[in-house]
Amino acid sequence: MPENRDPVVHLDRQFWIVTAVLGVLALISIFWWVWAPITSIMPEAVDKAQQIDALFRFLAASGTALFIFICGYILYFSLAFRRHAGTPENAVGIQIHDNNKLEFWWTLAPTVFVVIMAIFSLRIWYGIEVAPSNTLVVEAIGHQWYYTFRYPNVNGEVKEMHLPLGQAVTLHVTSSDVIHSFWIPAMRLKADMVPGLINTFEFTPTRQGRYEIICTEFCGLNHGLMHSGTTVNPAYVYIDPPARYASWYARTEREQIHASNAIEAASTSELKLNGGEPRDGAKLFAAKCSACHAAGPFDQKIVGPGLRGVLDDPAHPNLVDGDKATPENVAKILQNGFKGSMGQMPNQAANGLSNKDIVNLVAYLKTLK
Amino acid sequence: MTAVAAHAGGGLADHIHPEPQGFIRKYVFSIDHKIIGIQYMITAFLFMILGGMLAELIRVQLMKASGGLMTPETYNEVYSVHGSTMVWLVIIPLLTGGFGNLIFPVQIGARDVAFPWLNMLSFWLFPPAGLMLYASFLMGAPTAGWTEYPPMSLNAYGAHDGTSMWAAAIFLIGVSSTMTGINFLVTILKMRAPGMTFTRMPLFVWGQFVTAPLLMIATTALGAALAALFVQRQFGVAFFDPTRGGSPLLWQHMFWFYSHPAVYIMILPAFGMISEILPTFSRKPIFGYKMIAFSSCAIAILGFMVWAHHMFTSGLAPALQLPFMVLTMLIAIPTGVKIFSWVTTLWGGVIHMTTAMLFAIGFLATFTLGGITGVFLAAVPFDLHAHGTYFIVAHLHYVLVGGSLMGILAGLFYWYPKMSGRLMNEKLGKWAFWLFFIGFNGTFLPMHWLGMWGQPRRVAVYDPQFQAWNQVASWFSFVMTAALILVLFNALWSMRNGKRSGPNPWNARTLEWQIPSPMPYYNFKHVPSVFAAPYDFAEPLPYRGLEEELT
Amino acid sequence: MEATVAHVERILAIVFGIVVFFVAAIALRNDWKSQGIENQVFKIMLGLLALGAILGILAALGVLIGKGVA
Amino acid sequence: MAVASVTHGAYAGVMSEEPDQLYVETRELRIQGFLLFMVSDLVLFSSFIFAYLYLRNSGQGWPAGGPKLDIALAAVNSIVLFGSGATMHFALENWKHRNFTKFANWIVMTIILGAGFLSGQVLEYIHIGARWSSGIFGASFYTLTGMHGLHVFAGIIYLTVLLLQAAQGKYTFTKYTGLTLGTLYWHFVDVIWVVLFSIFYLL
Repeated sequence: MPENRDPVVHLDRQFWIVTAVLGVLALISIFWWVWAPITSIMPEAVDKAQQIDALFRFLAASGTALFIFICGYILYFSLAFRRHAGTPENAVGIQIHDNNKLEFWWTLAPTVFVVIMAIFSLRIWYGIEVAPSNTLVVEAIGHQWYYTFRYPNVNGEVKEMHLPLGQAVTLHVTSSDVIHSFWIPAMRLKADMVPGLINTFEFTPTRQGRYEIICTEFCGLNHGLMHSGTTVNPAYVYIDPPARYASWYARTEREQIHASNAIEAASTSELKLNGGEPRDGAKLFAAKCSACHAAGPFDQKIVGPGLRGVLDDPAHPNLVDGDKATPENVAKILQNGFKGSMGQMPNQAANGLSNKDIVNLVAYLKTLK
Repeated sequence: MTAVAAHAGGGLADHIHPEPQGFIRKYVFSIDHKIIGIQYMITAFLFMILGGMLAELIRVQLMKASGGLMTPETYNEVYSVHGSTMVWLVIIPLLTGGFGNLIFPVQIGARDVAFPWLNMLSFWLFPPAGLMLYASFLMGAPTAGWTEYPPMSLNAYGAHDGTSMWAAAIFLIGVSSTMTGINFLVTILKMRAPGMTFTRMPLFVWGQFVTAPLLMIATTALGAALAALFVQRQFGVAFFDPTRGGSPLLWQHMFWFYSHPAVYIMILPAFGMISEILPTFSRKPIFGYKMIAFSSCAIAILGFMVWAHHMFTSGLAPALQLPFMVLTMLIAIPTGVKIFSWVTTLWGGVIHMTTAMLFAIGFLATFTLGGITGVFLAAVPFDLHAHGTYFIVAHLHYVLVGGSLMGILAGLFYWYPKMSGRLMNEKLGKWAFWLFFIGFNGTFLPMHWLGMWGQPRRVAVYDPQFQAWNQVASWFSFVMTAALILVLFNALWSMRNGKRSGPNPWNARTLEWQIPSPMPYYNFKHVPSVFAAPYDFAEPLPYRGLEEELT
Repeated sequence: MEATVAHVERILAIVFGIVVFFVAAIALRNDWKSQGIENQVFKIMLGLLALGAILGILAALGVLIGKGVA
Repeated sequence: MAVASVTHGAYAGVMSEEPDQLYVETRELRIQGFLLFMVSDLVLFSSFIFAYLYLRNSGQGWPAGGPKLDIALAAVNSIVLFGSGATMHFALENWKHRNFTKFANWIVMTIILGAGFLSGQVLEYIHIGARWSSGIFGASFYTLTGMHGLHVFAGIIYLTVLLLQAAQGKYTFTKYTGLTLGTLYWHFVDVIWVVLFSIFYLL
């Protein structure tokens, strides 16, 4: 059949000249990408950013070189083999069908490229996913439409993210409502904040400064403002020298403890739990608690357990702190918050609850059966 | 010559349902694959006008960093319906229902598809579904993008009632696609003319052949996801609601298990079109026929195994990210082989620079760029940076507009005579091509760096530092729109005023060009026998039994 | 009372399960050489039917029971 | 062959005792199309099965101590449905052996067993006492078994229609594609239940 009758073809000088020109252009583009001033537009704030940029340079250089060759040949062939005015209507091109050698090479070439790229990507990916020990663990929580953060030994959620230069950080991200995303372009890293799920990545800050955090997963009306433009609190991460970080951390820890001390004082004054209004409690629950607790059975865990029957559940006679599930003990947890191996819950101040609110909430929880 | 198949009697392809009489049965509820194909095209182009208007609303809104044209709420509705329209009501119907129906049965020498009545039903599910999608504006259109990720697509988190309508509309489209897939697959498997072996099928038929199983399998999975979303919204069935134990990630798995193959549903038929147009206008056999055909199969199979690469940042288990990354990169190999083969097809040809050929060549350039950025995104570390930004918007428009839509426009100019018996105006066509090419690249090229620098997608307002490049994109998008208006005007105008084409204006060799234009109801008086692939331009035609077709 | 209903159910399931298994197995053997795509599918389905009967019997015997199924 | 001579007939087979060429080929198309329909239906079930396994293993909100399923009832009910597959097999075999009476008896038996299975499912639903909207167990269990129940219900109607058509002489002993498709469908419904039974009761 026709395959066997393919004419033997020779590439002319013009073809090789064009190839040489394209090769030079491709080389220039490769050199450009190797030395492109990426960091002058977007600083690299963490160690992983340098590695990801290296991968990007590799991808961009090879991609551009490939693109130059393909488009160059398309352009050259289109012009060189264009039908001229004098060509007869029934003229045909060179009747070749295939060339096993050529096809073998151009299947092998992308295969090799893919293998190299896969190995390159895997190495960097491994560094991002696998955290070393001894890291500072920070938790970021997405809300509509701002971020809050939790630090070890700091009560409640803080509104700014500070990281010490040179200290390895493990970042846990999650959400209290819809899916958000946590992207710091200067870090080249991103993870979606999914309600009911904790995503993790690891990095070490290498450059001091203030960097923008951007949400890239559609999260509602003000999604477009969920970066430094947010109306609630501008989303920045501050990478500080260790000393400045330490003083910020100490100050924050103190302030948050003050807040909980105030509650401690309040809780000494016994709450009178009777006379609570379950309907007000239900509204409060929807506004303040439902991000982490369902009104459903215990197993409906969001962040904490479902609270239906919290005061009357034979399967769980004790509360998380080991006390008996009485209204008084529930009120105590609402006042003081909870911190333990299972997780933590903010205290009265962090949740913005008055004593009256707590009474109403307990009254509401009693009705959940 | 010895290769004519043994069952040369013609078999099933000999039989045809009687030609219906009367306007309604002939042009409205027709069971003729050609009429149905044209119905699909007209409907889809109408929806393209609507979707295009929404696109321009988006670009006008983004002229200013502070927005201003629309409230964020309206803006979210607009881009969600724009995406849904373009994917489900324009590109997929045009490529499968439209060009697929119109051309491939003739190319395999059949007189109709296997189940003509089912074909009619497939089409008639499509306009109602489209109208339902637009009717959702009346009750508050969906706002969470064409992907409608829960929890944003649940009313408790701010979604509109119309989201259920959206789910129902897309479900209907899905049923229609599934039926089309079954129909096409059986047709290609069972109704080829005698001698039309798999390696003699035109490459457009190959495109449809590998797309049909994708339509059939993937779309059903989408149906399941949409049904689950619908009952979650309407009856509180806790599939996706995280507060009740459901999983938002489950939706992403179910959705992308469809929507990644859907990407190939949207590009494989376009690959087929390009593989017809390039050899015809180069007067040269397609280079590496078998590699092009088999690489389509490879892409289709791999396409089912890579869906989670849309979820690298969503919280996919690390052990799963690795295989998905590597499998995704593997797709670069068959795709690369195709592109190399197409470029080599140009070499040594006698190239007729018609408008169809210009669009095909433009396709090569822009699709290559879209493909390359696709490989970038397969690398997880790069995806961690680019995911959810305008880089994605750029990438997906490069493959869907620079790929699929360019292919569609090439096909429109190429096969227009087979619908109308007339040629589209070449001069207008070339103007349209250059405006489109410039407008398209001007619109979407800047989005690559906008995304890299930090502009997230699906935002109604953005950081003012990006305003200049957004304005560039918007201005060029007007050019692109003008080009598309020019194409549609050309198609309308040429229906009456175009030059008469005769049966084979391009000197092409596949079967549809050997019968009159427009194609007669029965396609072939005699079902021909086939004894070679259709691309040997120096040889006589490889068919027997066509002598009476043009008399 | 509850227990006796369950006992009857189990015994019925085992007895008829054996019948169904043998019917499916014999039908499969008789059809083994039949040609045509639909018959190939029938064979697969008869095989699965026999498998289903075995599963039903095992469940009734209490050999195979899922987590938390009473 | 001239156009005029091929434009009669459509795809309906001409009634005669021996199958002609057109019938044989149309039959192949219909069977292949139907098998592909079954494949896509299988994908539909598979998607929900995936959803069920995913939700069950994602570890949130699955009922502690498992759902209250009645395995004895389910076992006997499954055997009823599998038995209907066997009776349907006999029905088609008897048609092939040109015995209409036996065919009709077996198909009626199949319909009765199918209805029996549905009643058993109703009992199971009452026994479980959960609701479609109560948690992810309700979502996956009722969606999957409900979908399957609808398939069984549709199958009962399908078989009834086939029986009536056969009684009216729509099928001959040499041309009975419709009956073959009906049998395929019924077996498909059975086989799906093998899977559903395993994943809900045995896993």
